[in-house]
Amino acid sequence: MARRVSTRHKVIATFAAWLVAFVIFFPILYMVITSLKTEPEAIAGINLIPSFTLESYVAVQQQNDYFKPFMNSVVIALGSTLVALIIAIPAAWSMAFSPTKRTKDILMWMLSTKMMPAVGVLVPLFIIFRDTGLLDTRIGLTMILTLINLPIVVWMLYTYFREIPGEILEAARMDGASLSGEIIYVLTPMAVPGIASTMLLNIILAWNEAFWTLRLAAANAAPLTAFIASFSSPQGLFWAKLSAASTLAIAPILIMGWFSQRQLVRGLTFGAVK
Amino acid sequence: MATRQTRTLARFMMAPAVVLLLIWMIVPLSMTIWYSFQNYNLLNPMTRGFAGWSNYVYFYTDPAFYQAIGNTLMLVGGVLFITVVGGILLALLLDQPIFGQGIVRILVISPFFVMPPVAALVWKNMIMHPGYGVFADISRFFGLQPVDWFAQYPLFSIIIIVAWQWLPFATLILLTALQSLDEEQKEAAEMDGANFLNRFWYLTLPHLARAITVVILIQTIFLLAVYAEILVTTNGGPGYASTNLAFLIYRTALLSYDVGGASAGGVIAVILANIVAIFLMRAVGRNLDR
Amino acid sequence: ETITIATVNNGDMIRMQRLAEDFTAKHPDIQLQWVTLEENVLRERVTTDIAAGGGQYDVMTIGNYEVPIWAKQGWLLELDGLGDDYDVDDLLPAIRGGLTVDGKLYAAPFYGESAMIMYRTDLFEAAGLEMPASPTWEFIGEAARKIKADNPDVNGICLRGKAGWGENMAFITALANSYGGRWFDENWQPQFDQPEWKEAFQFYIDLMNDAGPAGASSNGFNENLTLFQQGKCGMWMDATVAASFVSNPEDSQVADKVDFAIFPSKEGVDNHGHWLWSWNLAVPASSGKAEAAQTFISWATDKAYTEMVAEKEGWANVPPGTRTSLYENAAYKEAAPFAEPTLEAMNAADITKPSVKPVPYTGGQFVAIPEFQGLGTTVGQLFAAALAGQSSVDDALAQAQNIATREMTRAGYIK
Amino acid sequence: MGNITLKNVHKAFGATVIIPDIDLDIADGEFVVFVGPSGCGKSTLLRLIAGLEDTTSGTILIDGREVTDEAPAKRGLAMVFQSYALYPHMSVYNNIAFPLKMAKVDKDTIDRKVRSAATTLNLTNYLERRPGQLSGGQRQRVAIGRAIVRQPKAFLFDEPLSNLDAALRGTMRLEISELHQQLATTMIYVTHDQVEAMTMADKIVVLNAGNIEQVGSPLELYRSPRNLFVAGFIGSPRMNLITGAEAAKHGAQTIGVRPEHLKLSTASGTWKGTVGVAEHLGSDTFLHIQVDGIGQVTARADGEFAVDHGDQVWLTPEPGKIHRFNEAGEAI
Amino acid sequence: MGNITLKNVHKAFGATVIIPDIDLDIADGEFVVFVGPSGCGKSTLLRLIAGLEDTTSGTILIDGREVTDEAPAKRGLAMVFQSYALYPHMSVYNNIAFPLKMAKVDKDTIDRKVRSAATTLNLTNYLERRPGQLSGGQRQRVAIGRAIVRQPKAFLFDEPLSNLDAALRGTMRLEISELHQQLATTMIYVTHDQVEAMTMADKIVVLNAGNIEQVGSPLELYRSPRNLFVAGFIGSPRMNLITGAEAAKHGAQTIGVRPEHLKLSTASGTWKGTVGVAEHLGSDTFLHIQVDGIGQVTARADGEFAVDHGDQVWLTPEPGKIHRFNEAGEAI
Ligand SMILES: Nc1ncnc2c1ncn2[C@@H]1O[C@H](COP(=O)(O)OP(=O)(O)OP(=O)(O)O)[C@@H](O)[C@H]1O
Ligand SMILES: Nc1ncnc2c1ncn2[C@@H]1O[C@H](COP(=O)(O)OP(=O)(O)OP(=O)(O)O)[C@@H](O)[C@H]1O
Ligand SMILES: [Mg+2]
Ligand SMILES: [Mg+2]
Repeated sequence: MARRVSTRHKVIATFAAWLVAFVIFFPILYMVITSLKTEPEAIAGINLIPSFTLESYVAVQQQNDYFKPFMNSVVIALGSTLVALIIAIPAAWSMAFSPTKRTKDILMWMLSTKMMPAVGVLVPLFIIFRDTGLLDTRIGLTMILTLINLPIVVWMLYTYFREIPGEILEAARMDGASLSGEIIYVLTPMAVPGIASTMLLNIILAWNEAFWTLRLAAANAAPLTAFIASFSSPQGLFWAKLSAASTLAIAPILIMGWFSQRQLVRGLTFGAVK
Repeated sequence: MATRQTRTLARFMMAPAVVLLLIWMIVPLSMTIWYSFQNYNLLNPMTRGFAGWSNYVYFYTDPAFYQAIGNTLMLVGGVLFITVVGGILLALLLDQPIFGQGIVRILVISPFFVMPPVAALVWKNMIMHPGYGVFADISRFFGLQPVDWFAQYPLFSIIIIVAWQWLPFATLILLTALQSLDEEQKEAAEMDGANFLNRFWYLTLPHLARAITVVILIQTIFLLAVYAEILVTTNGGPGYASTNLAFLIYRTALLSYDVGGASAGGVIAVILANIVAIFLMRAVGRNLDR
Repeated sequence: ETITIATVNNGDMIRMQRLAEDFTAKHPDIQLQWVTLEENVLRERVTTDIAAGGGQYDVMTIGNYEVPIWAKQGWLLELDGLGDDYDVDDLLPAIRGGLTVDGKLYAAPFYGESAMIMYRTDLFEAAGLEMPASPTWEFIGEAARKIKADNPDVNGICLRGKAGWGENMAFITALANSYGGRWFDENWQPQFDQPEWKEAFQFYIDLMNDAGPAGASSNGFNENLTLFQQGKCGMWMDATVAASFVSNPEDSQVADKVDFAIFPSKEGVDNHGHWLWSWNLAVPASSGKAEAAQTFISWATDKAYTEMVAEKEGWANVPPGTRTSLYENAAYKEAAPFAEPTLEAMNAADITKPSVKPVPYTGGQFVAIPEFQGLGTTVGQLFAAALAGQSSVDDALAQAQNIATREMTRAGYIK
Repeated sequence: MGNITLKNVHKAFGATVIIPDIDLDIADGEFVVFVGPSGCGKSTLLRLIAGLEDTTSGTILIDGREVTDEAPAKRGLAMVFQSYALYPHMSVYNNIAFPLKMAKVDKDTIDRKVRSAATTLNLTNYLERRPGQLSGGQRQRVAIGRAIVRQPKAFLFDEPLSNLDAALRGTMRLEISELHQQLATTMIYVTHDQVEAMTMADKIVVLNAGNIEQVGSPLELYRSPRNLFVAGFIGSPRMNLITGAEAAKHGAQTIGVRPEHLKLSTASGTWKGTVGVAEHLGSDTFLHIQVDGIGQVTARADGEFAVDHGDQVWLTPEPGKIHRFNEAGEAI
Repeated sequence: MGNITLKNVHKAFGATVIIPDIDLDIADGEFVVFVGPSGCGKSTLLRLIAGLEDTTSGTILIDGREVTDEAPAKRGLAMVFQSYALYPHMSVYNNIAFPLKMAKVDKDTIDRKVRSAATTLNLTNYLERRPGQLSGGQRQRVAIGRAIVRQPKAFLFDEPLSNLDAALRGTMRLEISELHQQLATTMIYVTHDQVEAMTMADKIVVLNAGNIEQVGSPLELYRSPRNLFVAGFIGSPRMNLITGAEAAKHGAQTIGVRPEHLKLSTASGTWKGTVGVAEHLGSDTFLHIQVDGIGQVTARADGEFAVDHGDQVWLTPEPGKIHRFNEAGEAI
């Protein structure tokens, strides 16, 4: 509808939207601002203009090296997402293009495995990890996160794949493509927006996973969730340092989210909701 | 599409995911069930032994048990309510032509990227803190007594925090759904004399049904497991006021190191989660087909 | 060889981390890997690891609560390789006693603390009050209310309210001890239904309501510290380590207006709470690098470390409460006005006899049984709810009694 | 009443002018069809009338009342969309009742009107179904039902049959024509289907790049196209347009002869040619003939006309059926 | 070579039998069109031949070799889908090259073949584009290009033109016919468009509910439909089917006369009737006439035949063009 949109309407909508956006974003903004304050400033009441000191960041880095957990987070989040995709793409293919009466049930069952309370199985898992030497390894965490996110990945991909006309795959089949050819050359590239969006969502979820990452890794594989846990309540004034550490912990994923926001949304529009 | 050959292949391709998830489900679950019938306290390895149903009785008779279930439902329901209603309103707002749409959208979805402990820490210390929080500053500005959120309204405060984290997700899904509403349908309704409210009620809302279903489904899965926010802010208290099932199990497992009791709790939670799941699928799953 | 050290994220530990270059310089063959965590997370992870034999850490920072329990389970290695220079006898007897099981030392104290009163001399003076040598709770109550009445934006008293066995329960247990209360009788029967508890807890709630800060139920050590440093508290009763923070002019606005006094007691009861805590370094049995670990522990808890800190950061910043020699050091006494009362408090604490009545357990502000973490925290929640006004004193105590009976029965203490 | 007048209507999207300047008068009860190539602005024009787009300048009158700035709902028109735009979650009944509900008509009246519309459209048995459970033709009828219950001053149809298959299109075409006769309401109908335009219209408006090329009854346009564009556009198969020497003979830049106006003979005639492709439809045969000195010409023969690829044939244009055009492409 | 034989082919989805039992023989180089009402199993039959579905029983032979259980890729057939099924993420070049790549043909050969196919199909200028940047007709051509590079034994087309508009459909129809002449490869073509079936086919297979009703050349089917179904299905507008007394006069249960075989006169004739709707197409006029004692009859008149609603006309069936059917609906 390319109807005349009165400028007044647009201005009001703009104002409202910006106001709401500001309110929603405020905690993050305030966190960043606080991270640039000195400690006494940080608790001195609302003040949106910090003194722009980086002393908290310096202090945080001194106390706890940022780059190692950061790399761990990157490796674990990316790794688990990729592995999950590799396992999930064929599964979603078969659910979408060769469905049976059971398909829906299997899907729902997969999703329901996510409802299992993690703490309930912590000790058994810890013991398994201990005995297999996976404790505090990137591989171990990657495995766990893969399993945790697999249901969501399968489900999302399934909804995307269902939007792809089966005729195209049949065309590939007629053209002599083997099954793997069909998936690699045709299905996957066609579903790129959906796969990208699934990937992004899962990187976010994996990045932010704070139960297993915190409990199955001590030092070598500890990601940023552990980093933040070392700042959550030390002695003395710590608002600014806490903010700095928090900012560091979420900045990479936040920035990635901002830049890939379009992909995330584009993927969501075809699939899950349509 | 469906020759015998491809069907067989299809089963084969699904196998890794299904088998992995089966293992992922069955191994820990069976271990959990096994432990739930054991006396097993990590800190007291001497007292191992068969426990019968005592772990279940113990967990079930926990004075916090019923309140935890109630709190779990409140938490899930409250967050769903806020995010769905808020998400719809936000989506409607963002669907309007506005200046700087891209930036607004980025700002609105940002909370989704924040890891739960950070979100909880920021809200607890910088926003809701009765002494130094922004809310307290605002109250004082108006000459009011600052509210001690986590003491006075613990569950509500947690709902707010969790809702803040999930609102972007709901908004995003609902916004994309909104944008997929057939333009011609809107015009038809306009021709039919429907005003904005009518169009929303009779056209937009039913169109969003599926998206709302997706939001409810996915969020429920995550919301049933909320615990980090509680751990960081209220630790389940005061009393049991903000203890949900996940946290109750957490408390049993990682504060008392009572593996048997926690396992029993885990089994109970699995059963309850499945009841919720079945209920959810029945009530809402139908919407997913179409 | 790389050893992994789990530490809590408090100031002294972070300082140790910073100074560890000294260690690596002396022991180039040993690399250090730090896992610094918030106290609760640390405890949870370290406990899981040691109980399940995860073997992820070589040095653990644990409290004197865990040491005897874990040592009994055989989870800790005896510290027999601390070196010849390590003057074990210099350790404060109270502290050392808490770390020794069957005559063997299982952990080396990094710093120790008891509890005491910190108060504002200026406010006391203005109110015409004087802190007695051995204050009673009655006096404290009056003083707090008076200060509050005189100074609208200052709280008469700041006390822990945040739920947790190491948070509000530490204080309340010490308070109850000083009222003649105890957690359990000789048969492990919980005692919350006894008048001592009722009296003590009622006193606490009333005092906090009348003269405590708003939102006290979320205040722990950190929050109170901040409040006090900002001049918002007339009195504060908490761990002795706080003394160095409140008297440090860099962080504290009231550094020159604080004085210290021994933890109060109830009139007629000779008990000052018996609060005794130490953070200690220990080597888990699952560590494969015990020798290197002990080398490190020896470095971190030795007198030489104290001197190094003193040299680099000043005497006021050395970890307190572990060695007699420190309190005999003139330079320290000079730099730390709180040295005297701290030592006094530490020596007064007897964790084998926390209450005037007999008890089947050891521990001052805690009960040294494995179940205490869970039980203490749950009871702490109930008490915090009462403080937040969500339940009454009687209800809170009744529920506490109920839950404690339940847990003790389950754990097999009550037959 | 449903008299619609457009005066100097101009429409631009940003800088792109879609409709330069149009005047049009539609009488009450008329069935007007807009035809034109894709993208020429048919839909836009219809939407301007509906009020779904604003005019950039110019005025629109309905029954003499200016409605240029009025909301669509206020104009008293009803529209049937190409995609039907049914409300997918409402039953057929509710779909048809919707405009009445919006107009706050009371329940009984709604019920009566919906049922009467359903009877008219043969939908009585489907009232409880959802649109998703209907066939294309039925959906189309529901869309029409939704339009007629309001008794609008005029109906606007935007390619309403283009999503249907050929057979159904034929049936629905007749149904709409009948409806028009029954209701005698003004109808404006956009299509690019020749047959629909020719058979349904009282008046055809031929649009080209936003301009009206010609307005007239179907046979008027068929018999005397005003210019080359209309000549080429109306009629199927297309009129043969011949330039060069042959046209000059008739004193024109271009001459046009429709395939059905070429007499075929295997013996003699005006133009001689060779048969290329012959399309046998049974009832007719379309011959694509390469005529010497003229080029490719299409001719229609009856179904039994027996020729084959490569045969020689003679063509003779029927006298009086030759259209002549000048350099500007206008009919002479 | 591209000789396809179906023997006793039977197909059921679960309990629903779609194709009861079919025998069919398609000779090498033939252009065979499957027609039939929607849902009669045309696509299913095509997909069975392609190998995209399994037969429930029966055998399929290609060039005498049994392929019943072979994978689609092995059968050496190429298929053009209704939706074109182009790979949206590949350029036109890569789309056409894809089957060769899958067959591991070397790069140079691929390039040569793709370019030659592109030349044949007039696609040379679009090789770098994505399908999304092409018009409907161009996409259709790419789909065909993808099919021809492999030099398959036979082409299978499933309603390849149904997504195009009328004009384009006409052009593409001719192009495919020409391609067939050029390549002389077997083609099986599914459509429900009369014109396509009639003009393109060497042989039409009329399907009804999974059964073959008749097989024959277009004009054979037009001239001598074997039964009522074929009679009604082939020819547009539909044949007038008349039962009752009039049919009995001809010694049949039903007689059929095509609209184009009815002579019209305003003066005299066999049957008298009243003109109902008259559809003026310009070139022709279709009259729907209410004939006394017979019912509604459609007749074709030329474009200039001037009658109006309600006029009296006489109809005379052309002799020898009357089809007669018995009770079972079979032609006598
Ligand atoms: N909202 C819009 N913004 C910009 N240009 C538009 C808009 N809507 C339509 N147009 C342009 O206006 C022209 C006319 O469009 P319109 O839809 O009226 O064509 P049409 O005659 O209906 O074509 P078709 O037969 O394909 O439906 C087209 O070139 C189109 O691209
Ligand atoms: N996978 C399937 N499972 C069950 N039934 C099916 C399946 N595919 C097709 N059918 C049914 O088989 C019948 C024939 O379908 P088919 O697609 O072959 O018809 P068609 O002749 O191609 O029709 P159209 O002209 O509409 O394309 C239909 O009734 C259809 O519902
Ligand atoms: Mg249009
Ligand atoms: Mg088909």
